[in-house]
Amino acid sequence: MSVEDGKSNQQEMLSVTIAGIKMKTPVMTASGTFGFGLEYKDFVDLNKIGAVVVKGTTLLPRSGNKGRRIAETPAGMLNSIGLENPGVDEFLATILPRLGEYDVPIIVNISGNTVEEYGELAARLNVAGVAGVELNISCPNVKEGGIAFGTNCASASSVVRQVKNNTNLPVIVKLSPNVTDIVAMAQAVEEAGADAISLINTLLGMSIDIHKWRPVLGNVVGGLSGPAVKPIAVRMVWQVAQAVQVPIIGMGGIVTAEDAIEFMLAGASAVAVGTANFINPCAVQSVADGIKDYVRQSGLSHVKELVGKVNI
Amino acid sequence: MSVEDGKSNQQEMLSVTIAGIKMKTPVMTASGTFGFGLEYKDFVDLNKIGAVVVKGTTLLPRSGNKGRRIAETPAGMLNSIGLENPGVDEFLATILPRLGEYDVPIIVNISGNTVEEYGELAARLNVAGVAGVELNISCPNVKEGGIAFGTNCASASSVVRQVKNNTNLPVIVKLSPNVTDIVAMAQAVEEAGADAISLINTLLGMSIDIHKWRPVLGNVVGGLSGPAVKPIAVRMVWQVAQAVQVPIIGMGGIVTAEDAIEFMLAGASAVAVGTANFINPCAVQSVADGIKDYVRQSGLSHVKELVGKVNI
Amino acid sequence: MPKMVVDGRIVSNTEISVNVKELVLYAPEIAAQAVPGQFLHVRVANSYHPLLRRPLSISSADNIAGTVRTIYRVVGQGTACLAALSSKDSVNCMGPLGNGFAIHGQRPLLVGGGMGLAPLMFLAGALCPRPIEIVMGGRTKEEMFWKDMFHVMCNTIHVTTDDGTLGSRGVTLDVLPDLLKNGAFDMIYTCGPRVMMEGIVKLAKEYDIPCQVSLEDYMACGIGGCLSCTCAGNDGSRKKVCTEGPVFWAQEVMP
Amino acid sequence: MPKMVVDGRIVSNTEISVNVKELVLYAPEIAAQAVPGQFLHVRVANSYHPLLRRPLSISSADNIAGTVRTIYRVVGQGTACLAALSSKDSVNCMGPLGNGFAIHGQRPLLVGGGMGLAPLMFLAGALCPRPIEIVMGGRTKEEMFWKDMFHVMCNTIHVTTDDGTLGSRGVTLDVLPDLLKNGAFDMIYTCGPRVMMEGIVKLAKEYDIPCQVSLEDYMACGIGGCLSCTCAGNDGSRKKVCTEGPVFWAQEVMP
Ligand SMILES: Cc1cc2nc3c(=O)[nH]c(=O)nc-3n(C[C@H](O)[C@H](O)[C@H](O)COP(=O)(O)OP(=O)(O)OC[C@H]3O[C@@H](n4cnc5c(N)ncnc54)[C@H](O)[C@@H]3O)c2cc1C
Ligand SMILES: Cc1cc2nc3c(=O)[nH]c(=O)nc-3n(C[C@H](O)[C@H](O)[C@H](O)COP(=O)(O)OP(=O)(O)OC[C@H]3O[C@@H](n4cnc5c(N)ncnc54)[C@H](O)[C@@H]3O)c2cc1C
Ligand SMILES: Cc1cc2nc3c(=O)[nH]c(=O)nc-3n(C[C@H](O)[C@H](O)[C@H](O)COP(=O)(O)O)c2cc1C
Ligand SMILES: Cc1cc2nc3c(=O)[nH]c(=O)nc-3n(C[C@H](O)[C@H](O)[C@H](O)COP(=O)(O)O)c2cc1C
Ligand code: FES
Ligand code: FES
Repeated sequence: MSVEDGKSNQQEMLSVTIAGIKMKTPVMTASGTFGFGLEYKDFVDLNKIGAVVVKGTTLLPRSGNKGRRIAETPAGMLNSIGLENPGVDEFLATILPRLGEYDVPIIVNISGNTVEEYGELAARLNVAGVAGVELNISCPNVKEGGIAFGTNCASASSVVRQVKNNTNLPVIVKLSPNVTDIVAMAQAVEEAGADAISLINTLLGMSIDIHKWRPVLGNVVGGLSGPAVKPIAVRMVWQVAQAVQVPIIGMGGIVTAEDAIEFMLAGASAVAVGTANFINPCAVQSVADGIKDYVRQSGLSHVKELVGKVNI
Repeated sequence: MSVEDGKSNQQEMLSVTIAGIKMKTPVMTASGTFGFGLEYKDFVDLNKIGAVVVKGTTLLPRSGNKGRRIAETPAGMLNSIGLENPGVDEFLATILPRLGEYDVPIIVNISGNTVEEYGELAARLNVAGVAGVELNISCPNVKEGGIAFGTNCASASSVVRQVKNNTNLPVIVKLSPNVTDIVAMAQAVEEAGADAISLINTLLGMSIDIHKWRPVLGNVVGGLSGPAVKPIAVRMVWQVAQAVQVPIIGMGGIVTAEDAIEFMLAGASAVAVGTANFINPCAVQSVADGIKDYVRQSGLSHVKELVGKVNI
Repeated sequence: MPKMVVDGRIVSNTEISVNVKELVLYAPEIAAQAVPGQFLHVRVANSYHPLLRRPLSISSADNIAGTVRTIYRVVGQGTACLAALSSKDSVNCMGPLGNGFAIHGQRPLLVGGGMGLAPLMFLAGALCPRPIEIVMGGRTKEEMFWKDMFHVMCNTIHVTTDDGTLGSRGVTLDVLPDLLKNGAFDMIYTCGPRVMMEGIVKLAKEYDIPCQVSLEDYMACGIGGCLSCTCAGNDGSRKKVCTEGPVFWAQEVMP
Repeated sequence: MPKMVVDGRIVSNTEISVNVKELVLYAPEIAAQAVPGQFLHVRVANSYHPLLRRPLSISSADNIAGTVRTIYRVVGQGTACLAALSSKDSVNCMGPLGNGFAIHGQRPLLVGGGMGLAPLMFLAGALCPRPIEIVMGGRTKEEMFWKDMFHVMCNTIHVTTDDGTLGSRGVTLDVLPDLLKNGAFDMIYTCGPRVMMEGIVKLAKEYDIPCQVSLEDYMACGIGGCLSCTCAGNDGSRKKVCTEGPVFWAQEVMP
């Protein structure tokens, strides 16, 4: 076997196809933690990673939340960015073309205030260069009186159906962990046509400055992410994996390859690295490298042999 | 002012009454993390702490879960003790009398498989020496087909009503954080007669051993506690404090006085120290001491001036 | 005997074999109280990660110098943190915890596997000047640094290694039948892997020799408050390894 | 100019005033690239708690020695971790990050408050041999260790302290009107508390002198990926302090 063959075998070892999206590694970036990808190009070879999931995109530009937007917590962080983004048209006009220079699937994370907005976003993004859309259904839903789409099976389903009717692209649905029954949510979106499920978004949290007697975040509450949430995320991936057929993209506190492998054993077909990008800007790449070493050292021939293999 | 007066003022500074239970400090112990109190007597003067909440007690003795019961996670831990306890009769016969030697309120945390069991437990515990009961409604409910009492407003209410009908003691209801809408749960149990609400119990989590491809815990899943969960707990306390009149006992990741103060500013009238007892066996005492220093340094005259004072 | 929590100054923390270190702590209050079989519960870092303490057997206590010693293998994050500390640091310790060995018997046989030899060292010191016979097992020669440490305290040392690089090839259990047949032991003390101890207990029963075992379990509190460490007792009750053990009579907890 | 992430060996980490330390790192790749106004994003501990990096201005870079220097105040957990490191340790750094100062103008006026003087130091070095005038403010004499550090690089140093223990009593803003009236400055550079900078920008506008401000904000990624640090630009757009700043022209971001 030539060196070339060895290399290509090693690369094959990690390649996966999630909801029809071919990826060189099962390691993606988590939305909102990797900008539009370009911001990380000095640290990561974008041509070598699984997929870039870009920052949450909305129909109109948004300036996000006021005041302090992040807070550090034990082994985690809170964020309340508030979906700051340039809007989908600007994304299509100026950002997507620049991403076209890279050989990496681009998945666009979208957020709407209404079911129709999700549909409209999906329709506009149904273009070459976009590999798929990821529905962020954990943002406040104006029409439904402030109840998030992500915490109600029926409204989650209707968003998914609307999006499926408006796009030919694979549709990934990202679920909120702030629910009593994650399995019911997953089953509902699968039933509605989701091609894959991302788990988990952030957990709602709050920090208070005890000197100022004020919330640390300008927005009062924020989303908890990072290593602190990993056990909750792994549990949800495992529960959902028992109940759905579509692939799961696992995330929540992945910093190392070991973390990623834990998610895959629990049932994730791919993983995403979020907060860890802030700690180690090369994290997406080093997690993938570590998975490759593990697969090889375990005598497996392909990373997919790990998926769901936790032995209960 | 004599030294004696100074001392007693300082003690008064911290005294609180929660649901009619007079406590010398607002710092209690969280159930399951402080045994029956006696285990900690070499480290903590039991006569000086707010209250001892004893290990979850059931009608019949329970031997708990098999296999490994704890796992360490980033800034937290998972436990799946499985309510090992000697049963309520043994508690009343041999443990309660020994606790009678101490001048500290004893609160008994109880768990039942059915609504009737909760009632029966409350009735048997309606004796001198027990200052109150805390209902742990996050354990599996056999009658309702495996859905926990703690995740359904209606069944939570019926447990509370049953218990209230069976005891004259103050009834504290401990809520599970594994729900979509903690406020609805809190309102339901308040409506049903809860005298106070404890927030939060553990979050459901899972760890996987990537070498053995097996769950780390014998019970597969377990409850996440410790500093990692603090932002979630503070958020829930804050949300519930806006919505109920009864006092809240805040817990979840409290290690230092600063942590406890954060909970009080969020709306907790008292706090409980759990996992921190494992890190620092004197934690209950040192948290109370630190609160006292803070109250004094802030020029306040009483700890209750902190409660709910976060300025939004 | 009250339990304590103290900041112990590190006297030394030296590597004595591959991935094995010896930690000597100045903690006179603990040193004065400790008996063989007891353990320390060590806060390896002033951090939330690792969060929990680590239980480590006391391998000796010097009441005059005010020091306690533990010998530990670096296996994961916690022991790695401990290994990184040096003599200017101090480390927060709870101790002495648990029940020690009952120092009965005039002809004791000690059987230890791997790091299970750590508590037996303190025991051997306490059993002196009784004639002590010890069987020690490990995977390979490098793990048998113990031999030199027990040398002065023991009359006879039998070594087994899995790969035969020191002593006889095999496991401790292999040499035991002969010893028991010929010896006149009136007490067996054992600490090591579960399977090893089960085998020894079976033999002890066969030869009708009382036997004490030292168990290990995952521990949070170390003082009976959390019930993470309980094991099934033969009387149907649950036994807390941290307070009712780690040393038990074999018949209390072993099949 | 590519950004990098390197393990910088600590050359020294010495206390230069109460709770203020000077860290010199051997990081030749960063030293070669850095320009005044840029910052490092430092992983203060190889731990999850603190989890995030800490942004610290580059106070000077020595391309020949291959070192970069930062001067930091110990204010919380992260800077305390950094303060605990010593010359045998290394520390993981991203850098050089952000946009630096535009080195225009022949008669620069620098105005710095507190730790805001850190990036101005690197700037002063780069502005040499132009005649530099600087106004530095702090709470008290102990905070004005800066004076000696800027001495060789500046023609004129004005010091203000809140308590009057060094220089004139008051704040930097108090001495500015006179300076601007009499001087012929063609550029103002400022870094410090928000209110101070707002006052300076107002005066600069009044006297029609171009002004550059260096902002601070809470940062997660430091490279434009998380949007935690954005501020409102005057053109209605959001500006990322980490990549579009920390140095801005006053009219871009100030009222
Ligand atoms: C009573 C008692 C005495 C002990 N005495 C010694 C001794 O003298 N020398 C020695 O080298 N080891 C001893 N051990 C084992 C030692 O506690 C573990 O090796 C150590 O906790 C591993 O920590 P870690 O973070 O390096 O490993 P990790 O595997 O990263 O630890 C993860 C978690 O599991 C726990 N854990 C891992 N292994 C064990 C184990 N074998 N027993 C209990 N908990 C474990 C840790 O405490 C921690 O909570 C003893 C254990 C007990 C219960
Ligand atoms: C571009 C830039 C350059 C800086 N240069 C310097 C410098 O040269 N010298 C110096 O002493 N300080 C400087 N600071 C401030 C420095 O980053 C903070 O003092 C430091 O992060 C505090 O960390 P901590 O953990 O000790 O404090 P904590 O208050 O415990 O920090 C908690 C969190 O808040 C963040 N934080 C706290 N204060 C600040 C702040 N003022 N600005 C941004 N984030 C903050 C921390 O990074 C951390 O995420 C700079 C900040 C920025 C944005
Ligand atoms: C700063 C920040 C911004 C985020 N923005 C988004 C977003 O726009 N859309 C989304 O679906 N998730 C967003 N997330 C959630 C992450 O994609 C991810 O689901 C979560 O952080 C858990 O993974 P982690 O622990 O690895 O960060 C954001 C997270 C962070 C920390
Ligand atoms: C080992 C362990 C055992 C517990 N047992 C109980 C229990 O029996 N009943 C109960 O209501 N809560 C139990 N809890 C939950 C705690 O009382 C507390 O609500 C939770 O741990 C959050 O607080 P902490 O982060 O301070 O530990 C247990 C927690 C731990 C860690
Ligand atoms: S370790 Fe807590 S009871 Fe034994
Ligand atoms: S710190 Fe992440 S965008 Fe500026």
